[in-house]
Amino acid sequence: MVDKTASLSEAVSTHLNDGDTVALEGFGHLVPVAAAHEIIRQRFSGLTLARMSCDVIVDQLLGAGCLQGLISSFVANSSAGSLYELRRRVEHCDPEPLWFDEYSHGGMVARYQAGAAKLPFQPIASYRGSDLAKKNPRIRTVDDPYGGPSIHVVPALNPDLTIVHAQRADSQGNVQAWGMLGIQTEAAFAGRRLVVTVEEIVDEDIVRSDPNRTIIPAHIVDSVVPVPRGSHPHAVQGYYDRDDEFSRAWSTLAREASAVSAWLEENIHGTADHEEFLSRIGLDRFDRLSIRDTFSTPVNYGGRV
Amino acid sequence: MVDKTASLSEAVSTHLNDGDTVALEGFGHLVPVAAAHEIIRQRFSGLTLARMSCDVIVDQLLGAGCLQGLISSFVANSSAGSLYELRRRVEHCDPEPLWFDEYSHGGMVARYQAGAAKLPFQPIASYRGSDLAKKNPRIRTVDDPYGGPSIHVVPALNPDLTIVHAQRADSQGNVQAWGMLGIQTEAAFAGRRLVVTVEEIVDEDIVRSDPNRTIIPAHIVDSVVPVPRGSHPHAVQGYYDRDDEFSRAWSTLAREASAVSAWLEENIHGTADHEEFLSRIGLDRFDRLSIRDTFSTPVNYGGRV
Amino acid sequence: MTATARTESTAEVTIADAEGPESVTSSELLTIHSARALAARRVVFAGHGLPTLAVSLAQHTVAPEIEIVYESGVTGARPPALPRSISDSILVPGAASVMPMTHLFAYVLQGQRIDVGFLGAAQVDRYGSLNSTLIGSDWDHPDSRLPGSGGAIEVMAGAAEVFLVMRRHTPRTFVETLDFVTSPSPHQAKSAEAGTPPAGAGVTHVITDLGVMTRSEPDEELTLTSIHPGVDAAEVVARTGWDLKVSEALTTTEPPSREELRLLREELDPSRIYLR
Amino acid sequence: MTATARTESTAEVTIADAEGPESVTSSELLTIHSARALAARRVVFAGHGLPTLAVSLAQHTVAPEIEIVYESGVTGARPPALPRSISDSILVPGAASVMPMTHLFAYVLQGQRIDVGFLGAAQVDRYGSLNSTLIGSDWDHPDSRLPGSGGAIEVMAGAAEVFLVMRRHTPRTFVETLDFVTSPSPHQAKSAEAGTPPAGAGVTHVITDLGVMTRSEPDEELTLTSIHPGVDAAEVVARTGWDLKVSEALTTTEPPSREELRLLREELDPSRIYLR
Repeated sequence: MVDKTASLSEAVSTHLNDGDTVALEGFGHLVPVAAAHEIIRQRFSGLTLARMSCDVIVDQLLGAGCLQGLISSFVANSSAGSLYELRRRVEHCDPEPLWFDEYSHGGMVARYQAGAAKLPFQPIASYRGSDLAKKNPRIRTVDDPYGGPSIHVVPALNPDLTIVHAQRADSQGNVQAWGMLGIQTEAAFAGRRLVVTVEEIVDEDIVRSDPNRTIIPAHIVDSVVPVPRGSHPHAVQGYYDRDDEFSRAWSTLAREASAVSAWLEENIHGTADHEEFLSRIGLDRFDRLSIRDTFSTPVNYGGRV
Repeated sequence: MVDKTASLSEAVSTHLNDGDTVALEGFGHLVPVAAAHEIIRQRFSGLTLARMSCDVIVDQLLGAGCLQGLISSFVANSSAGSLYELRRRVEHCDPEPLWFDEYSHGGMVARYQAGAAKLPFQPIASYRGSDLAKKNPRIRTVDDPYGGPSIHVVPALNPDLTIVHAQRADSQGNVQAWGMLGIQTEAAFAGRRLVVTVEEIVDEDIVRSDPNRTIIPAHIVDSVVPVPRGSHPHAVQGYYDRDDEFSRAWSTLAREASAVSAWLEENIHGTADHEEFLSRIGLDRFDRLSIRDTFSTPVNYGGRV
Repeated sequence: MTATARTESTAEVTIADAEGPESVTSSELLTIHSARALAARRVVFAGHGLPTLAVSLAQHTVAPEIEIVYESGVTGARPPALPRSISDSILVPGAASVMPMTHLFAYVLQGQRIDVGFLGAAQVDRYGSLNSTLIGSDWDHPDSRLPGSGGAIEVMAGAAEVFLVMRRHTPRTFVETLDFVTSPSPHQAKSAEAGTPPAGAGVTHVITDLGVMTRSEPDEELTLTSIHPGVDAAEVVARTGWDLKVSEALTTTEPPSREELRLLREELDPSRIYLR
Repeated sequence: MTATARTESTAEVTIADAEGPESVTSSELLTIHSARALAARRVVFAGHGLPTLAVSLAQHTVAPEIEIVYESGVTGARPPALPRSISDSILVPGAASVMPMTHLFAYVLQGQRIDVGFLGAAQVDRYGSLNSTLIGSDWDHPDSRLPGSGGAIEVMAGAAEVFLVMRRHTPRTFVETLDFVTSPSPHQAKSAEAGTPPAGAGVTHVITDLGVMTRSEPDEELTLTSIHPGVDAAEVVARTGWDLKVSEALTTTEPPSREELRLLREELDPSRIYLR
């Protein structure tokens, strides 16, 4: 048994390099926010971020100067409003241009699937007539050798590093998650390296009591990092609720580039780690985000008599 | 809420037609054996069976004259020996030729994926140099528009009817399963029609206490059929163990075509339904196959306060 | 006819019966007409906002057997309160299933398992192509960068039909030429050089604050088929950026019923999260 | 050299030490040498039968950190008794994960996540191409129909290397030309007209009842590198259907240790399910 637990600071410094493509996935739930903050804290630069559905961390990584590129299919702050740092980069190249490799959600899903499966590309049926296919030269077509119409394809996405967040893992890196699972498993398999942050490291007996709940098997994990409340302001099913107030406040704050810089200076560079960050933004907010318990009915895995 | 429960006899007679392609999936676990027997009982003919990993039911369907074709990637009786009815058909066209559309497991998985996704084909990286690609004209290649080598593709598989077996479902057809899940979800989505047999219909509250356990959502299910012990001689995790004695005995019996006919006459045509079939082969065998309980640790789905 | 900028107004719908007059907001009107259009539909892909509310109302009225699929993979959700977005974790406890995103996009949407998909957009053209990507003429430096496709392209291509809900019917949103074709109509797809034709009919219903437009054949234009009470067809035409066809059988929409309003206001969205 | 039918014999290995002589069966020998070859390997795809046992033995000896992946999608299994097949439900309780088959074939095998894949075959050629499909010259009407590929083609193409275990080393199984190339060697794949080159090195170890053959480069032939005690290299050559290369540094395999035998016989397979 290999113990793969590491601190967040170690995991990020060991597995990320300037200029890498890094995937941070999680669809409004189980988002590796603490990991994004650690990337900012360690002042990485020249990164290309892959993230289907953008949110506050994209604005924050942009504001901190970490990103030269973005691979995405949705660039708003969910229902909370705009991502103004992102809009400044895209609309006005302010402070510098952003390389934006754009797809639809279906296209991003297909890219991760191809990446996980080490295929050069994945076919997708939905792009005929869309300007997205016209704008993005990486969306191509192949002929159907069975005589049907040609079909679009998107290229495999193989991030240098994938980081995802989950409810729990054992110390070997068997990762379990429930609720909305997004594209995490595919992003994990597509990554050349893989770091998983979790709400808690649990005894392997808990994981092994329900092996179908494992979304990522240990043998593809490089580091597993306990980061309680690592997804805030996004929810973690069964742990804490979403903090819409925080997300909405970001869309107000980020209208001014200077406010973004000041926020990052105070809350990220001005804190040693995620725990200190949480104290800085106020632990009392988690009282509002607490949830009531609703447990699943156990299933019987049986055993040979 | 639509109640989709039906009897096995109704479900098979309603959704299957002579000449159809029917997928019966389940990889040594959760196999729709009772459904296969009902197909024999209702004397369907001209069917093409899609089944990755063959077993006794393939020999039985062949012996009963139901099949003109087979789409598969493994044609032995697991660890129990040969499938002699199948070998007679393939080696000696006895009693008549069998159209055999052969792939590897990876190829079958890719065919079901393409079928479920309504893609014309799915790329697969493993066929270069294999005589399987030479023998099967439906395994083709496409050029890589990103400049890499060409890549093999297999065509979508869209059975007219898919039948799978699972532990439980609610009466609307939300299907839950655990243990080894094979290609059931993809086969279900690939099918034009879908029948699911289950060990038990449970209250929807049980299903809804653990929505991540649902492998097939109700909206794609046509009929859900309670068939306790419907997978025998294959195991159902948490319900009963595999009956290796039965499977081994089949490989001995099936050496003689006449023995196969006699067995089918007595045990399938000679019984009204699966319950009577089970009594005929001896309910006491299930004592040997009983399992001890091992329950999963419940997870917390939470809830907004 | 050229689109002219006009002061925006919306239908002013009032129902008057024995209980006395009751005015209806534009959001309520849109939701109620979206719900009514769902009669006889079964599997619906609900984007966030009004569509979520419309589907709930339909479940209580015209389509009790309707099944909702969310972009986050959740089916059969029964949230105790309205979800704040399609990825709100409140959708999960008590739901019938949570599918991985691969299944949602490949098997459900591309797999043609959706009867009706709801979409919104910044711009729509006469054949029902939608723009949710950008405003401006320079794609690389747009005047205004919008959220982008999300799953809209897949909903448009895979759903049997698409309902479009537009809160404001204006010449800036109902345009002759889109600044960017995010989700193409079947007509637009036909004229493209390559790729798989869409499986569905595209946008068949557009529900706005002024009325309802419909179309069904691939090359058919959106036609104004009904207007809300108090709206003038000429006003709808004037507030459309192309020469909008008006049906010869133009009708006026049936005002909301007391029961529809009660359900919306008292049971489905009492805190008026979506009914803003 | 022409393959000649000969009476089959196997190595007769006896260990003799202070505890006195102890004879070792062919199955035990194959399992022990398969386990030894796993030193420094980490992720192993175990077919059913001897490989399962070999991996368990390796876990107890040369490779404590080894992780086993089964074709049924199970990883990290800790079955209380030996599984009767790769889809035995006894593998599941207490396992670390059960992956859907799509993940196993697309992401794990094709995804190049396996260090060593174990395979068996009916025939092998000098470059390590394998036949598990049929015996005979007419593909459509074979003399003997075998199980077929199963996942063997994907293991061969995707695993970094493949270990082949053959219980009987004979000229009918080690052949000049396969009746059917089920799982192609890298050499065979290179000569094909189209498709993706395999990711791995193909068969690097062949462990038989007579000895061990190895190869590493794509165009390298299998070379006899060690023979079991009591086996003559000439006998191995005679029982190989092609002109088998013999390493100049040919060694004799180290006999099983008392501890390896004890583990196999007393802890891992006391009912001799696989050690038949």
